[in-house]
Amino acid sequence: MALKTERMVLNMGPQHPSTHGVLRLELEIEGELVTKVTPHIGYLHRCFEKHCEAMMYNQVVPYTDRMDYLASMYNNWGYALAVEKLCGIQVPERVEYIRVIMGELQRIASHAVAVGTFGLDIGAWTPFLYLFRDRERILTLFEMTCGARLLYNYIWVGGLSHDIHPDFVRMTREFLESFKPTVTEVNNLLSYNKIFIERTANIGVLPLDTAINYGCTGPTLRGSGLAYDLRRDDTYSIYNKFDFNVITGQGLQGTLGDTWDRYYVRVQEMLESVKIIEQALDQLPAEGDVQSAIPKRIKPPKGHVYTRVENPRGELGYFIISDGNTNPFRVKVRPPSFVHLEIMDDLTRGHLISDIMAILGSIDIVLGEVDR
Amino acid sequence: MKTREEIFEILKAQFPDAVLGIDASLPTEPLISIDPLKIKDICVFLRDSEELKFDSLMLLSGVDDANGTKTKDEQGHDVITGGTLSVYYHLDSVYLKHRVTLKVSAPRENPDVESVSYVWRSADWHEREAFDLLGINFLNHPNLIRILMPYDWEGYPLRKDYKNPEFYLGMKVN
Amino acid sequence: MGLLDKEFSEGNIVIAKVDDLFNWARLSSVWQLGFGLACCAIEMMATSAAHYDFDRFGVIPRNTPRQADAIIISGTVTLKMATRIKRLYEQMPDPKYIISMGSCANSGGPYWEHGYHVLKGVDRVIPVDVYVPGCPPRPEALFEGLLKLQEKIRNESMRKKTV
Amino acid sequence: MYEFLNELLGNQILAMLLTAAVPLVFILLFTLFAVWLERKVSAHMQDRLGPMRVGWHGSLQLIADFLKILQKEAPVSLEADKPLYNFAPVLVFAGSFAAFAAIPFSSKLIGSEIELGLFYILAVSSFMVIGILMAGWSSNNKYSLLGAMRSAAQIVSYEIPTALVVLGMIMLTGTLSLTKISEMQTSSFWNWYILGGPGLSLSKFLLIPFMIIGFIIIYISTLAEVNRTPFDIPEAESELVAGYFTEYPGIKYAMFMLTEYANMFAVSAIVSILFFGGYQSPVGYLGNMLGIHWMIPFEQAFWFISKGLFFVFVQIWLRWTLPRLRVDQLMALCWKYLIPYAFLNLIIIGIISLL
Amino acid sequence: MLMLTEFGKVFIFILLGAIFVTIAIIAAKLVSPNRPTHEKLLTYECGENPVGSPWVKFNIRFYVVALIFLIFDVEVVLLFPWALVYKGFGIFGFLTGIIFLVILGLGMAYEWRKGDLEWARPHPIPPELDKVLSKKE
Repeated sequence: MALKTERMVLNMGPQHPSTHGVLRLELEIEGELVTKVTPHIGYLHRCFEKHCEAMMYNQVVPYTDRMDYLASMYNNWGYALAVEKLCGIQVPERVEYIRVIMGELQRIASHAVAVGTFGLDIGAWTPFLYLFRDRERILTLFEMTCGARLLYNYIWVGGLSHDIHPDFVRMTREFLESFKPTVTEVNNLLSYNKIFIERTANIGVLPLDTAINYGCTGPTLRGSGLAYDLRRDDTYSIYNKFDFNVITGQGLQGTLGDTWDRYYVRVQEMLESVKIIEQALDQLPAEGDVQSAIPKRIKPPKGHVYTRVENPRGELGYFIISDGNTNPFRVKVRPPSFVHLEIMDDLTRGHLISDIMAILGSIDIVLGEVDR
Repeated sequence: MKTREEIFEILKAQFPDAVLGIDASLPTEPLISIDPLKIKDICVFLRDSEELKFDSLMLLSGVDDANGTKTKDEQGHDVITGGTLSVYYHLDSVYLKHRVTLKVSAPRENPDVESVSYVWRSADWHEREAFDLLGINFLNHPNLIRILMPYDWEGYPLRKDYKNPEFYLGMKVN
Repeated sequence: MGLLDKEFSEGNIVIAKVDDLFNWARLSSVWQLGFGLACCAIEMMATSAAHYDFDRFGVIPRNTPRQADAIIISGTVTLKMATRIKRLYEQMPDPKYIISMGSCANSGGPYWEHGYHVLKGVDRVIPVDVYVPGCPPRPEALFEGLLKLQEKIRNESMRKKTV
Repeated sequence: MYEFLNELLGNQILAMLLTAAVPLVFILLFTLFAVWLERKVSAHMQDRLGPMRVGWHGSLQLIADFLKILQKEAPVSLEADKPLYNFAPVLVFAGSFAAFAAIPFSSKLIGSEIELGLFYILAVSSFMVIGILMAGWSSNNKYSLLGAMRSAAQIVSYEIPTALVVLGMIMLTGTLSLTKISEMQTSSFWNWYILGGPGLSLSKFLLIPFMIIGFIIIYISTLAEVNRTPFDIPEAESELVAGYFTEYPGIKYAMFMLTEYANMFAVSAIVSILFFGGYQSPVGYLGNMLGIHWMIPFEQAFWFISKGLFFVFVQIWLRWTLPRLRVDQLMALCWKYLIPYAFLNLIIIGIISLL
Repeated sequence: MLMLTEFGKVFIFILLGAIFVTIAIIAAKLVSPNRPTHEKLLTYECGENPVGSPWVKFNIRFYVVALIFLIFDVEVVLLFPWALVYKGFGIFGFLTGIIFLVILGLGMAYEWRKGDLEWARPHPIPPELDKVLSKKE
């Protein structure tokens, strides 16, 4: 009986309040139902790989910051691990612990933004500002150690740029204590809010086998029920010294792998990171020079290496080919957001326009990383 | 959990002509090089075989080997002719927790490589990016168009002998 | 041809008073276009969040260029994005201002040397009023940029410049 | 008010224009205050400070906003349908301002002593739907069209639960005129309809639960009629950029904002008249005690405005805490939950009122 | 002497509302600058050139909702006079109204059953692996 309506092509273009930056979604809609979504990217392509070929190994570190600007500590760490594996540098114990602390603090900050903007897309303004208030406290911690709020250039190849501030440990413990009630606050405001559940349960269901085939990793894959976490399965640095459990979606509010699961995995992961930081702070060795293992000139042998790190968004991989001189021959990055954006077309079949925003918010992409 | 050498043996047994050899001399990760036009069948085998089960493609990266002959054109930019463009495939098995790296090289003039986007869906955009930045042509890819650069951009920026255009749509580039 | 288009003689006292009133109104309610490009957008969000509050100066994000009077170009402007920014700037109603935030928008920033796809500075496409240095500039720097813009609006005048 | 001016000026049209000007001036002042209130309340709810710099605690912020909007250019896009595009704000504001004709601010100050006040208000509120559709369709923009269609469907379907609850109230009060309804709930809050209306009969106590249900239904449906969260789907910033006024710059956008806030007050005024005794003070008048009788209308106006403001505050409060519903959930809520409940409520009130 | 009826007053209210808005728009036009350029007059579509026109045939659902609204609004209009005076006729007056309501309730149940009250609900189709892989662009 329904009369065929004409297809309308709607551009959720580069300037849109909830496309998390400069992403253009070309929707083909019929009334309210979306039949086809084609993401257009490249509006923030800043030629990262061309820069790597023209610069020395340690000059590339500030550029890795600017790729995933919400988790730049992890970008540095991934790159530093790759070059250390290439040159065979062994980093002192204290540096490993500080890197874990910084990485997990960065995960909390990045998840805070992800959960906050997800609430914003659904229409709840206030949790976004509460989470940003706590993120500011993490930024003051980072600012105390390396002087920058957002792009740190802190984890160098073979060590760190600065040692941590004397009362960094005390202030971090204070922050961790004050952060736990915030997560319960977000739970009351958002997670168990009837309208929020109505808007996100059973929406954008990603079955497990499709997720693996699409190469999804991190909270997007764990939301579909597989406990695959690089910190546990492909352990790098000293993550085997801490015990934390890997959160997976259980389909509490709807089918397994829907938007609510991916959101809830991120909220719980913040608490896991708090646990890791507490253990790391207890076992932090007091002495040790953080810059002892930083080589004067990095000239790795000919060869190639691929290392992967558990970025807050998923698996961040660095593939470096070196031909023996001081400039890397080729650096290729595997950004998790680039891979997650591909599933937008298949994931949004048969949804409404308001669900597109919910799904896009739940796979949590950062355009600096997608376009490199 | 299989090491790369065992995987190479299995592949060698399965596809004697397609698998060209293993390059284990490098300090870090041994590399299995494969004939560019047979890559798809090997990948289907890698994904579907019970003992290997490589169900996710971590990374597909195009590399300009720049091993051709370098000549200088009039403005002093060197132009590389001949040589190869190669594509590296990093595969990972989520359940069996082992990884393998494949390498495919194609001539620089008409670099044709079989597309694997019908084996792993994530290869679709990686191949479009390799085409966009390096000009590697993937045969029967769903829609091989530029992804990062503007759709009407000429030249392949990541090639070693790439020269920036002077103007783009009236805007000075550098 | 509205009142704002006309030029008045220098000594016109009434217009001077109206000038100050209109300028005060324009500078104390700058509505920014809610639109961020790259890392500076996160700092812009932090500026309008709880700790540093942009709303104290009357700046609220509006989503359509039709209702915005200032664009804060926060991030790297690539060539593909430049034509869109020019379109957005054109579509804003007339008394409009541009704050170019971050060294990427000022002059191409860290990408000026090898960035084949990066536009070396947004002022090649649209006229910029205030440049805010920094990569990314701190929220306080963005506030200083806004104060500079307010100062600039305060000195605008409808009277003929006789300099 | 009208009689007083009529003797003063003699000419009826002029007197009526002046009496109509009083609610208009009130709406303008109220909108300036309400937008400031919204920005400050939302700020303090979100740990922020809100406008501080422009006057003492941002008091002059809205005057600055209005003056700036006055200076904004108003480009009309080429493909827009010009006559409709320019007429839409006029129709939308005229529709919402007409509702103020029948609302009694105090016993003396009322636009027109129209007999069928409530019926008239329900009729006039669909003026706005035409204006919104006109705005959405004529600005030739996909977002505004989607926003207009959604908001038309929403306002139209939420008028029915409002009408049903109003019907229930009329069965109790027996009159349509708002002044008579307010007069019935005199002397103390004990006689308000939320507590079962005047008198001390058994039906008063039986009515209380159904009055509360009626209040909840009408409050939800009037929220939806005014497009406020959690039903602000037409101008859902995250999806449809700015809903049906995407293409409206400057002063025309200000007219839409003026209409929205005027509607917010009109709706809270109706709810406070029906359930919370309009301009009746809960505790009796100072004027009676001190014997100054000319002061009573002003006291009544004070009570009326404070009740209206309280409900506007609750609307603002809801906006900044609740997420947004989706379109089909919104329609399902109306057709499958509110209307059946309003039906049952109506029948039960009818039975009780017969006792 | 023309007597200003109640509805005359209401008309003046509507007139005043309309006059106020037109005065405000004309005042803004007098003050505000007017510098139209071609790009400024294009429709806004997030910075892109819009593809196709928005004036397309719209979904049938809106007309169905308009019809159902019409039925219920007419019902409410008819019930208003009844609600005012039914007390005078005692129990029988009340019953007549209830019969009217019940018949309309049946009408609503019919629509509910037929599914006219359904809005465009999302029917999510989760991506199956084989369909996804064999997708031709």
